[in-house]
Formats: sequence, C-alpha cells, structure tokens
Amino acid sequence: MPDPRRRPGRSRRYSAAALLRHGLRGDAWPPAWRHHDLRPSYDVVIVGGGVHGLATAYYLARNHGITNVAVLEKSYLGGGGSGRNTAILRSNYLTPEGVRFYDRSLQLYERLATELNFNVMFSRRGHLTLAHSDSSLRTMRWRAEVNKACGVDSEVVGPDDVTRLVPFMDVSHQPRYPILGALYHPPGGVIRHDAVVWGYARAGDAMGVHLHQDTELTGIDVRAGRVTGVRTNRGRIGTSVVLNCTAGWSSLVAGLAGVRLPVQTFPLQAAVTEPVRPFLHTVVVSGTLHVYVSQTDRGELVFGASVDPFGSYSTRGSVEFVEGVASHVLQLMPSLAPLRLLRQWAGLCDMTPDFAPIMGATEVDGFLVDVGWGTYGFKAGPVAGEAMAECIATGSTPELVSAFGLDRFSTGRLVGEKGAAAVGH
Amino acid sequence: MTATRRLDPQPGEVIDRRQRLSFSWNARAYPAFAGDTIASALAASGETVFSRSMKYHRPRGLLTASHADPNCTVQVGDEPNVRAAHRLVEPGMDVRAQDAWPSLAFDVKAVTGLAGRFLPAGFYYKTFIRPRSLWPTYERVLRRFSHGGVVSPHRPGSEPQRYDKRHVHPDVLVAGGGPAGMAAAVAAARSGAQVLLVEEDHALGGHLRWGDPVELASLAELRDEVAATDGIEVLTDSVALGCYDHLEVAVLQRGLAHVHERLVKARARALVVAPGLIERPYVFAGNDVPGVLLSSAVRRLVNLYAVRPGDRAVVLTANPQGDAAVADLERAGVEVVHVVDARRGGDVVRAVGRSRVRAVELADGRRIDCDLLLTAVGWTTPATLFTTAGGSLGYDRRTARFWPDAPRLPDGVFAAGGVVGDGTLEQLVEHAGVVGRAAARRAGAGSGDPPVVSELPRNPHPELFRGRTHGIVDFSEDVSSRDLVTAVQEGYSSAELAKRYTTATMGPTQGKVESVNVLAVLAEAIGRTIPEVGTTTWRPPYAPVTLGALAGPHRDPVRRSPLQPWHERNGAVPLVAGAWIRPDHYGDPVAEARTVREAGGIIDVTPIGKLDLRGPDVPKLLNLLYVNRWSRLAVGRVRYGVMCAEDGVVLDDGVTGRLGEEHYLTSTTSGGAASVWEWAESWLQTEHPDWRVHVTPVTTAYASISVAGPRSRELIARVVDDVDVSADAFPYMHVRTGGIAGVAGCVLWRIGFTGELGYELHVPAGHGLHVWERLLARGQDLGVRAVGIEAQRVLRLEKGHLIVGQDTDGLTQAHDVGLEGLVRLDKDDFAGRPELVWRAQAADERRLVGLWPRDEATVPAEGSQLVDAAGRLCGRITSSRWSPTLRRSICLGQVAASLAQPGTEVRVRLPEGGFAAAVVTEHLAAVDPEGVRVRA
Amino acid sequence: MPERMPVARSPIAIAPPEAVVGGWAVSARRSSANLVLVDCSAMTTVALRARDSGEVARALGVPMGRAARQRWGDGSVPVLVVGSGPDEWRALGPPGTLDLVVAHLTSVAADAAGDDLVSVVDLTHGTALVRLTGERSADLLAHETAVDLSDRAHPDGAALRTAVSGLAADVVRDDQGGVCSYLLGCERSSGQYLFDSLLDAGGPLGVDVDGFASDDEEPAHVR
Amino acid sequence: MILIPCPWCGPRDAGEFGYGGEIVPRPDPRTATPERWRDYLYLRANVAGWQTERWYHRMGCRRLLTVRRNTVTGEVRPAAEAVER
Repeated sequence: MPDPRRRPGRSRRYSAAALLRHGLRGDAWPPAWRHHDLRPSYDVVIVGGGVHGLATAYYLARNHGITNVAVLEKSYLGGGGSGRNTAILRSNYLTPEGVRFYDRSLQLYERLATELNFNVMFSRRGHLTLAHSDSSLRTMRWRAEVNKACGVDSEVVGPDDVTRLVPFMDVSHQPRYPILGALYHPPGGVIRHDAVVWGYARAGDAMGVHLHQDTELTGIDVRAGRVTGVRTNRGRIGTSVVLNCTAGWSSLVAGLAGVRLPVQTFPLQAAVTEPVRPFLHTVVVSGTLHVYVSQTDRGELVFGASVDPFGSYSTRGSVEFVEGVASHVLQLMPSLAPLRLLRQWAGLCDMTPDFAPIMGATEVDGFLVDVGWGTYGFKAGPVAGEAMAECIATGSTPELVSAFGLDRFSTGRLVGEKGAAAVGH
Repeated sequence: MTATRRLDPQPGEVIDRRQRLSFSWNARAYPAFAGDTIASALAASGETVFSRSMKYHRPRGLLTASHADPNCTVQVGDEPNVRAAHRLVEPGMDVRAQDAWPSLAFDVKAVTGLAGRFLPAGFYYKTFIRPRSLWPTYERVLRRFSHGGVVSPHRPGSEPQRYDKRHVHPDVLVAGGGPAGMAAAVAAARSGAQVLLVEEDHALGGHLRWGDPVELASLAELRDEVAATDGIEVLTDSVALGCYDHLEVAVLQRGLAHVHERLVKARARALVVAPGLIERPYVFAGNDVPGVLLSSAVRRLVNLYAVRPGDRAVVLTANPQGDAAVADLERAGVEVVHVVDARRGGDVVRAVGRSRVRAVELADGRRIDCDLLLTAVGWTTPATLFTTAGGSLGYDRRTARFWPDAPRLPDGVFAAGGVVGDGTLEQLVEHAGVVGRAAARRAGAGSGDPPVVSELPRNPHPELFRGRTHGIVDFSEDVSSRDLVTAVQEGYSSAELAKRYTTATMGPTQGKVESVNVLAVLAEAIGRTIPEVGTTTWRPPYAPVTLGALAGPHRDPVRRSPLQPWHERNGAVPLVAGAWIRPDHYGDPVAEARTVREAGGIIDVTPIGKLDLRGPDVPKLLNLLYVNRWSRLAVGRVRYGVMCAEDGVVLDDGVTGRLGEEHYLTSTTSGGAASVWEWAESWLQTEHPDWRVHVTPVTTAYASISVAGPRSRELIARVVDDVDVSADAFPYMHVRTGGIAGVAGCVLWRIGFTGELGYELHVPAGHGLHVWERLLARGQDLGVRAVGIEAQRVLRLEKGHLIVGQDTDGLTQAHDVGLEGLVRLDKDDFAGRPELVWRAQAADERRLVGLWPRDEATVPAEGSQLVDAAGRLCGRITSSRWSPTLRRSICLGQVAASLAQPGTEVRVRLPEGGFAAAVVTEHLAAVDPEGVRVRA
Repeated sequence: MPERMPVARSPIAIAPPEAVVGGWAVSARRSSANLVLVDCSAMTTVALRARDSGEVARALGVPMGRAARQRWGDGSVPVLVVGSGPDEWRALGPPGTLDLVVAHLTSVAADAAGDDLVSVVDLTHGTALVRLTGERSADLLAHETAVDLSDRAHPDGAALRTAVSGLAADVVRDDQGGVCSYLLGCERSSGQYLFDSLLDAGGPLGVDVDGFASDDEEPAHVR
Repeated sequence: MILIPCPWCGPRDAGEFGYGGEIVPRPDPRTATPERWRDYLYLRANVAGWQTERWYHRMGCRRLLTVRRNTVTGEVRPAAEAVER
C-alpha cells in the first residue's frame, strides 16, 4: 500500500506520451482511486460523493492541507445529480452575487483539466438564451448589463445573429414563439460531467482523501448541539465536522442532525438523442419554452427542461417530459423531427424558495450544508468546493458566498435570483 | 454487385415476388421485392458490409437482422439512423451508408483501427490535456469523427411529414405479438376485456414466423383466433416504449398510411409483458467481422426473405435454436462445414477476415475456412417494461438468463412467453392464456376468482458470454471486452462506472444486444458473480422514437380578441403577450400616443382579466386579497387595488367596480387573469368556505375598449344609448352600466391608465367589433383613431403608472414602489399582512422613482444598470421611452433608497457603452402629476 | 334614439354562406361528410352557481357529469342543462333565447334558493361552442384529449370538463338523431384555436365544416 | 404521468391539475412572529414517503383537493382513505 499522501507519481500521470508508453508495453494503468476501510475517525466527513463533495475534499487537501477526510457515497461516485445533469456551464446570472460566484466557478473549470491532470473536455462554445417576448428581452438586457458590470461577457443579440450562430433555427414566421433576440454568453459551454467527478476523485485520492462508495449515512450523532460523529451501513465514524452535499436528499440528511431546511425535492429530467453529424455548435436555451439543447462531441443532442411540475423523489421520469421537450425543440428547429430520442433519465434537485443555494453553518455546531442547488449545482461544483473547504478550514464564511446563508430565510432577506424567475411572465 | 443470393420460394417468406421494386444504395440501383427490408434486399444482392464501426471504422455486416441490429443503421433521404434490417424498401428509396469517407469499401478513418492499442477505454480523459489552448482544436477534430447520420437544416415552406398522437384506454395491453402475446390477448378478450395487442415486427407471430412448417401452421391458427376474437385491436410495426406511472404505456406506431410515426398513449388497467427474448452475441476475437451472425438472424434471412446468407458455414450452438438454424442452412443449400456444440465444450476462438469472414479458429486449434459463422449462445431478457413499471429482474446461473422477479411484479403487470419460461409451444400458449385471463380479471373483466398462474419450465443453458479471447461487447459503441477489463483495473469497478467510462450500452442499441455480456465481462474482471455486479437498468424508451412523434401536431393555445381580425385588416404589427396576439401598433406608435394626448384614441384592452364577483361577502374577499380597504366602496364607484402574496411581494393590480349591492367586476393584469382567479378560489375553498361569494371569470365575455383623450367624453356621449356621461353625472373613478351603439349590457368605467380623460368600455364580446367600428366612425371628425399597445405603454409611463412584473420584480413589496399609501395595516387580515407590517417598520432599501436623463435624447434601454460613485450597482431602469408629450427621454427605475430623493443625480451604465446622468424626479408621473386631465 | 341591437359574431370565422339566427351571424354551409364540425357559439350559454346539495340543484334535476334536454318557456324552447361542476350548471339554449333562459333560472333560484347563494351569469359572449358529429367523432377526440370517451365511459348524456387540445373544455356527449355527437365549449378567445385543432386532427378522418343548424330543427348532417 | 383521484371528476392525468404542495397551516397573521411566519412561507417537511398535499383541478372542476401521495413510489390515494401502510 503506497503512502496515501504522495503526489501523483509518473506512472499515474496522464499524457499522450504515457498513453504511447502503456500502448507499447501493453501494461495496465494504476487505479484512479483506491478502496479503503473506514477509519474510526476523520477530521472531516463529507456526505455525498458528487462533484460538490469531491471538490470540497480536493480543495480541503490542496488549499488547506486537510487530508484526513472521508467522502461517503451511498452508491457510486457521481451517481446523483453530477452524472445526470446536462453539463452546461455559464455565469450569466441576474444578481451580482450570482454572477461573481459562477464566474469564479468558470475560471476554476477553465484550468481544471491541467490542474487535475484529467481531460474534462470543457468546450467553450457559447451559450444562447432566446427571448420570445419583449418582457423576456427586457430580462435578457437586465442580465447582460449586470454581467458586463461584473466583467462577464454577455450581450443581447438580434435574430440575425441567432440564425448565424444556429442555422437550424426557425426565426422565420413563428406566430407563437417569435425569436426577438437572445442573450449571448460566449464563455458558456459544456463539459464532460463524469470526467469532472472522476478528476476530482482521482486527485483527492492521490492526496490521501478516503473515498467510500456504497457507504450510506444512517445517522448523525449530535451531543449538546455539537456534531460528534456519524453512523453508516459500514460502521460508526467519529468526527466534529460533517458537510451535507446531498442535493435532492439534503433535507433528509439534515433531518438526521435535527436541522430543517427550506428545500423541496423535485425531479429534473433530461434526455439524449441518437448521434448525428455535428450541426449545433452553441448551447441553446429558451426560458419561455422551458428547454435547453446542446450537441455533444459524440453527436448526440442533450435536452434538458425545467423541473417536474410536482415534487417527488422518483427518478422514473415521464413520457410527458419527452413529449414536451420534443415539441419545444421542434418549435425552434422544425427540421429535427426525424431525429430519434434514445434515452431519458431524471435526477433529484433540492429547490429553495429564492432559487439560490444554502451554504455554510447551521444551528448545529459542526454540521455544515452545501445544498439548495436546485437545477444549477453542477455549474457551481468547483467554486462551492473551494468555498466550503475554506469555510471548514478557517471557520469563517467567504465573502463570495456570504449572501447564501441559511439564516436569510428567517430574516426574510432572500436572494434576488427569484427576481429573475418572477419577472416578465 | 454479385449474383443474386435469393432462394427459391420459402414456406414462410414475407416477400411478394410479383412486386419488384428498385431503390438506390450509395447511389447505385438495387432490386427488391415488396416486403423486403433494406437489409434483406441488399443481402439478397450479395452485399455484406452495411456500415463502419464507431471508433475503429471496421467494416460491419448484419448481426441480428432485426430492428435492434447495431450494424446497419443507414441514411434514407433526409432521415438519419434508419434501421435497415427493419425498414421496408419503398420504390425509389435513396439509401446511403452513414459516415464512411470516401466510401464504405475504403474508409480513411479506418486508420484509427491501426492505432487501436493506443486508444484504450477513456483515452480521451488521459490526453489532449495540455497545452490547454489546443483543446478547442483537438475538439474540432474529434467532432469530425463523431458517428451517425445527417439532419438537414430547416427549409421555410417545406411540407413536413405528419406525426400525431392518440390516447387509448385498453383494459389489457399486451406488449408482444408472438405466440404467448397472441394467446394472452385472445384469452383476455374472451373474458370480456378490451385488448390492445402491440407487436414490434411487421406481422404477428414472433419466432413462429421463421419456424418450420409445424410452427407455421400453429402461427396460422393463432392469427385466425386473434382475427376472429372481438375486442382485440392489433398494432403491428409498433413498440411499447415504456410503462410509466399508473400503467401509462407509451407505444410508438410506425407504418401508417398518412402518418410517419404516431405516439399512442395507452392508459391500461393491466399490462401483459410478452416481448419474447433477444438473442445474445458471443464475445471472441473477430466477432464483429461481417459474416458472423446470430442464429436468429440467419433464420430470419432464410425463412422470411429467402436469402442465402453464405456458402460455407460454421455454427457454434448451445441450444435448439442453433440446431434449427443448421437445418435452415442445409435446406437453403449452404454447406455447413462444421458444427461446434458448446453443450459438449466446443468453443470458437477467433473469426478471421476483415470485410468478410474467411476462416474460424476453434478451441481445439483447428482452423476452418468458411464465409459464415453462426452463434447461438443464449438470451437476453428485454427488461424495459418491467423496470420502468417498477419491477426488478434477477439472474439465474442454471439458465444463464435474467428473470423478472415474479412475486414482486408491479401491481397490474403480468408476464407471459419466453421472458418467464421455456417449454413447448403448447405449454407457452396455455400458460399465456391463463395470464391473459388473470390480466382481464385484474382489469375488472370476467368474473370469479382470478385464475392461478402456474410456473413454466426453465431449461438449463450453459453460461456463454466471453470465450477464450477478447472481442466486441458493444457493437454500436465499438467497446471491447478488453476495454471493460481496463476500466475495472483503473478503479471503475462497478457496473455504472465502467459503463460510463467505456460508454458500453450508451449507444443506439440501448443495451438490448450487449447488456448481459457487459455484466458478465465486468463480473469476470472484478472477480464477482453477475448478481453481485448488479442488474441492468433499462431506461426508456425501449426503442428510439422520433422527436416528431413525441411532439405530435403542434398544439399551443392562441388567444384572440374579437377585434383582432380588424387589427390584422388594418396593418397592426402583432405582439405576442402570453397566449394573446395583440396589436403592438398600426405603423406609428409615437403618432398614436400624440393622438391620445391631443384628441382621442381607442385601444383594444380585451386581455385585461375580468372576474365577476357576486354575493354578500364580496367585500370580505376583496379585503383579504387586496392591501386596500373595500368595506366602504359605494355602488357605482371604482377603486384601484394592489394585491400581495403572503411574503408581501406585489402580485397583481387592477380596478374593481361595484355594479350592484352584491355584484362587483374586478379587473386584473392580462398575465394575472388566471392566477388571480385561482388565488381567490384557494382562499375561498380552504380558509373561508363559509363566505358567500361566487367568482366567475368573464375576461373574454367582454371586448374591452379603452377610450382615452380630451375628446373621449364627447365621443362616448355620441354612442351611449342610455347613460349620462356628463362630468357631474359620471365622475372620475365611477362605473356605469348600459347600452352602447345598440348593444345592451355594457359596463363603462371612468378611469385613466393613460393619464387622460378616459373610459374603459366592456362590451359583450360578440358585439365588440361593432362598437369598435362605431367608435371609429363617430369619432372620425374628432380625430379619434385606433391606438396600439406600444402607445399605451408610452402614455402610462408618462403618467407614471407602474406595470407589475416590469417595474416590480420577484422581491418587490408594496412599499418599494410607493404604494404604501394603499396598504391598510389596520385590517385584521389580508394576504401578506405580517410581512408588510414588519416592512413598514424597517428602513427603505429600494424605491421606484421617476428618472430624467440629463440628455433629453438619450433613452437608456430597459434593464440598464445604475452605478454609484464607487462603481457598485445601485439600481436599474425598469421602463424607458422617448416621451412625445414632453419631447424628451423619461424613465422609471428601481434605485437604492439613499438615491431616491428628488433631484439626486444617478449614473446610468448604457448598454451601447458609456454613461448617462439622470435625475430623480419629484413624482413618478412626468405628465400631469396633479391628475387634472383625468378628472376633466 | 338608441340603435337596434346589431348582429353578434362568433369568435370562429364563419364558413360562407352567412346567415343570421337569433341575432347571431352563423354559417349556412351544408356538408354531406360523415364527420362534421359546426360552430355553435351563437347558442345561449348561461352559468348558474348554487350549492350542489341544495334545493336549486334538486329543482334543476341534473347532477354533475350529466346533461339533460329540457323544454323551457311554453315548452317550445329546447334547453340543454349541463351539470358542469360540483356547484355549477350550464344552460344551453338556441340563439336569441337569453332572456327566457335567464328568466327561467332566476325563477328557479327565487323559488328554491332559501339561504343558498345562487348566481346566474350570462356567458353567451364568453363561450365558444363547437359541435362534432359523426360515428368517428370519438376517434377524432382521442387525438386531442386523454380522457376515455368510449360509450362505456361516457355514453350519450355524459358531461365532463377536461383538457382538449391543451385547453380546458366542457365536453357534452349529445348524440344527434342516433349519431354520436359532442358539444365542446371553451372560453371565447381560444375558440378559433380549438376549431382549427379539431379540423387538423380530423384531416385524416375526412372531417368537414358544416353550417349551424339551430338546435330545435333537425341538424343538416343527420338528414 | 400519475393520475390524481379527483373526488368530483374521477381519476385524471396530473397535467390537468396545479400542484399546491404539502399542506402547511397558516398562522394567525395578527400574532405570528417573523420566525413562525417565515417557517410557514419557506419550511417544508419534504418527506420521502407519504405526503398529504393539495392539488387544484385547473382543467376540470376548479376545486382544490387533498390527496395522499407517496413521493418515492408515486402511489396516490384520496385523502379520505389515506391510511399509512
């Protein structure tokens, strides 16, 4: 068993040369991460082996030298929202706090491949949010102006630019959903979501973080308002710090610590088509039609939409979802009618009343949350991990996420992203 | 093209030799018979290569010769990824191979094959990492290598193919039209159930169709019974995509006359799953070389299409199906040079050849020349309907198969045929009959106790997954067993991780052909049993389905006012607002606005929400919904009201008029019409069921016409039948009812959204156009003209009237927009009261103010941001226009309370660049703040 | 001097030739198709609200989910009374019978109301009404609504409100001379949309537009 | 799509309804503290299992109704006979 704290050695490093070497020798690659027995105690226990939990573990080790960390995953790494989202990255939010936060996330994503020595295939292909009414055009302008004021590249463009960017788009004569313009956000794009999870996992493992898959949290021990440990299907772990990164299940996990959260769990469905030759080189979103579309490097179209109309913990999905998404896509790109949908799936989102996350301390000492990510958690993975790591290491909330505290729901000082959701319908 | 490989007529053939067709394959003409699939016609002409593989671009030929065949997806005209082994040939069809360049025979991308050893599973993740700047270039190259057919851009005016939907409500839906499915359908129908029988292939019969004469005879019998039984609707060339919540089964129906594809949505009372079994490929070196076929593929080719698939065959068989295939081959005149019996330990090590099998190497070292290798090594159980319905499957070593977890079948779900057992045809049919009766009983048909379903025998079968060598596991993704082993070695040691890492089962075959082999290879690599590695998750849809079928015909309600035809006849520029089509303007909005200020204009405001309120407790309801007080609103009076949600955020606004003692008419914003009605009902039905109030939406019972301008009273006076509209008789903020231009039952409000003397006429909708045209005619000499929405927006902005949702947002409370004067905190209760009480005690944070840019010509776009000296954002422009009345730019904006004092100068960041200085005005209203004009 | 009441117009474009029935412009077109769609928006539609268990409900004699033909006035005016909601009824009369229908309902209310709140609201101008008639009309509607309209689920005289072509619509099974027929009603501004959707869905079934035959005479297409 | 058992119209596709969410009693607006009121506004039990919730039959009878739904399995029962297994 090698020293878990050693940095990635040559044999572990990925590169074209290494590929060639392994190809010639025909020898196997070392495991990207290893299996460990549970230690009796860890400095930090992170619940949830998705991008948020793994990123937090990685930055704890890398930025703060805290490596006695366990990540508990009840299933397999990235088996939750991290592997079920549509892998779209953007920072064109409405509020300054939102824009700065997601912009930092994009910066981290930008250099992630080299930092983790794992190609996460970040494709900055631009992100187009269509406006079908003057009120949504007004909101686009509002977003563009806030973005620009925060130094983020966003611009309102006209129908001609839309056709230039997406020749398949029908801007001709749609009486029902005319395309009046769009919010164009060049820094936005897509990424290989699984690769992000695996990259963080591999790098964290190399620095000594323990990744425990098939390990389900069954209880959180709280004594005198302080966390003392957790119980799992594999045994008890002593710890004074527990971080909840469990998205759709976050209120259940918080419940184990006696903490109530203002979240409701909604399924978010997605679907993918058969591959066709690449024709769509930007991410296209229509808020009015509740649909977003991008084409992977494999040629598949990936479709997403808004969350299901009612809350549940079911990931079975519905035929109505694919019916809706198909009809909306064809509203925009009618010639895709003969394209075939291949697979649909669903993930679970923890929606908050103001469409902003909940990050930081709770009334239980040592029990922290990084939840309420709704439909936009994947975009925030790196920055959330960085911020929560700092939060845990320094015991103080970074300014970047100060607006996202749990207490805002008792003081009534909600975040303005709700504004975006509520205006102009 | 080599000589024809078409056999003499076969007893079960489905081709019609009297109908000869011609179609093109890669721009060359080929013959076919009616009933041929694209693949069978090409095979009959001696073609063996149908596609190139995804990663290494190896030549690929038929494998399953069924819809699920991973090796023969082709381009047909504008339609990509067509299943050539299922799609029937049509005369003149233009069929092409997909993504092989320059040609199928010689594909330059095949060079990747040579580099194969350097492209292990997940090699993407291991390279192209630095320099970072080069990744976009790499990516462009990778995208060029992506697989699949071609979709064409939208051609305006092109006549799209028709797709549609249909809802059905069968008592029993039988998925699968083989012998078991047919027997179950007949039995269920005979017990009085309405049955929908769904078969994926072009005809009922399942494996009997390519069976021997005895089986063909039984097939004929079963088909006759189905035809002779009332209450069975048969859908062929149709496939059940999944069983969703509460037995909603989505079915894709193909091969219809006028409809390309149809989505049939079945809400069944019981579901019988009888899809039969899918034959499994064998994993060994060269198992993807053209000429290596599954036994079922050969049986289809020979018996259904009379095609001789080769000349010298080696057969690897482990079951009767393989043995039957041998018989078929011999009957077809194919020389069966060797039969390897896996039941006696025989095994195949390697298939030799590139675009055609040349020889086979056996475990005993022998090498046998041949051009055909059949494998019959076992079955995969199609699980989609079980798993999507909430059931599970379990693996059994003895039979080398997954079985539905029978005791835990979801409520209302039954299974028959090969998925639940083996046995003779008689046993399967008899068992399925009982299942059909049980399903009918569950659906409420028939009588007596539900019949007891006995177990079918389950024949032992050797476990044959991967042989002694590595080969392709996922043909559509070009994933080999070696790739899976590599994934496990690298730590991706669970079924889900390994699949995601290698993309095995992620391709167009959706795991139908390869899922069990994937599990078996993983189990082998991890050193666990198949059950320990897990089961396969079959996600819907079971078969790929076109977006056209899912979308169906476009249905999206559009709403029109009774005046819309007039607007269109008179050159109105349409404006889509929600579902409404409205006149934005008639050519010159500025002139239209001036008309209102100077003479008079009429505006179609029909979409304004209207609720008819009746009953003694209406004031209670209004007091609860609105922040205002309503108890003392006199008959004949109108009042403006604002409603907030429980968090104090402004929800909607409008005016309410009291028409009679217990009769009110309330107006809402156009967008809020439905939600305010629902909001009112929710209070009445939950918190106050005792209140005596009836709310009736009457939005479109009236055409609503706003008549505004200094000459409006004069105009109204000319058209009213029985209403005194003199200033004293009908003052500002009053309501009257009466006749207009011969139309009885109109409601007249004297209000002034535009800031001018004005009236809002609500006319019975069927007469709206008449009144509208009469107003124009009688007002002509007064200079009255039709005015659009844009002009109305300009006018209301001049008057400083806010628009909920534009000048307010999702956090705006009444105080933030200067409406605190309306809030009656002394009321015991109203929606949002507590928040507004606390808000009243807190200091202001934001304020809605009027803003005048110093430069009168500069109109900052709505959404422009305000920045303070430190460059921090401190507000935004919510509304802005050039005011024709003041001949200058005017705005409304939300600003930080510290900047809300009149006279304060703020900096507006202009979208086009630069900044504009603007000054906070005394009032929101820029025109007539004292309200002299409206009261004239 | 007040003008005389002008002719009222339906929200659905009139298929020529045009005629006037009961003060409403209607289509006088005649179709011989086996499946026809008729714009019936000219019909009088009045809503009545009252407690579902009250005297008024008893007096009307039509429970929710059912529709019954009654003859009002001197017995010459056929009115279709629809139990369209838990405490809601719709009375559908021939064009131009508004006063009579309202008078009848008001008197019922006056006699039976007691302390029950009863309201009568004229929705003639707020409603688009279309009639779909023909043996295959249920097949057509199966493309546009998820509800089971088969005879066993909704025989003649059944009434329901559900989503049709994505709209909330009142559906009344009201056979004409033994031929399967449905009256569909939605709020007025979507009338043209509903009409067009049904025509589009019925294209493959050969649906055709027929003129309006007021309810007291034999509908043209049953002749 | 799940079916909602409407006591007035019978079972209908959930798409005909508006989802009201789990039922939260409204505090007395005159006496509620900010904490209490905002619990009512924002906090939800979000149970994984049987939940008593409200739906509005928008496309049908326009009545609000109460059902019991299992948020994991999707089973739905009328509130009346909603007995926990």
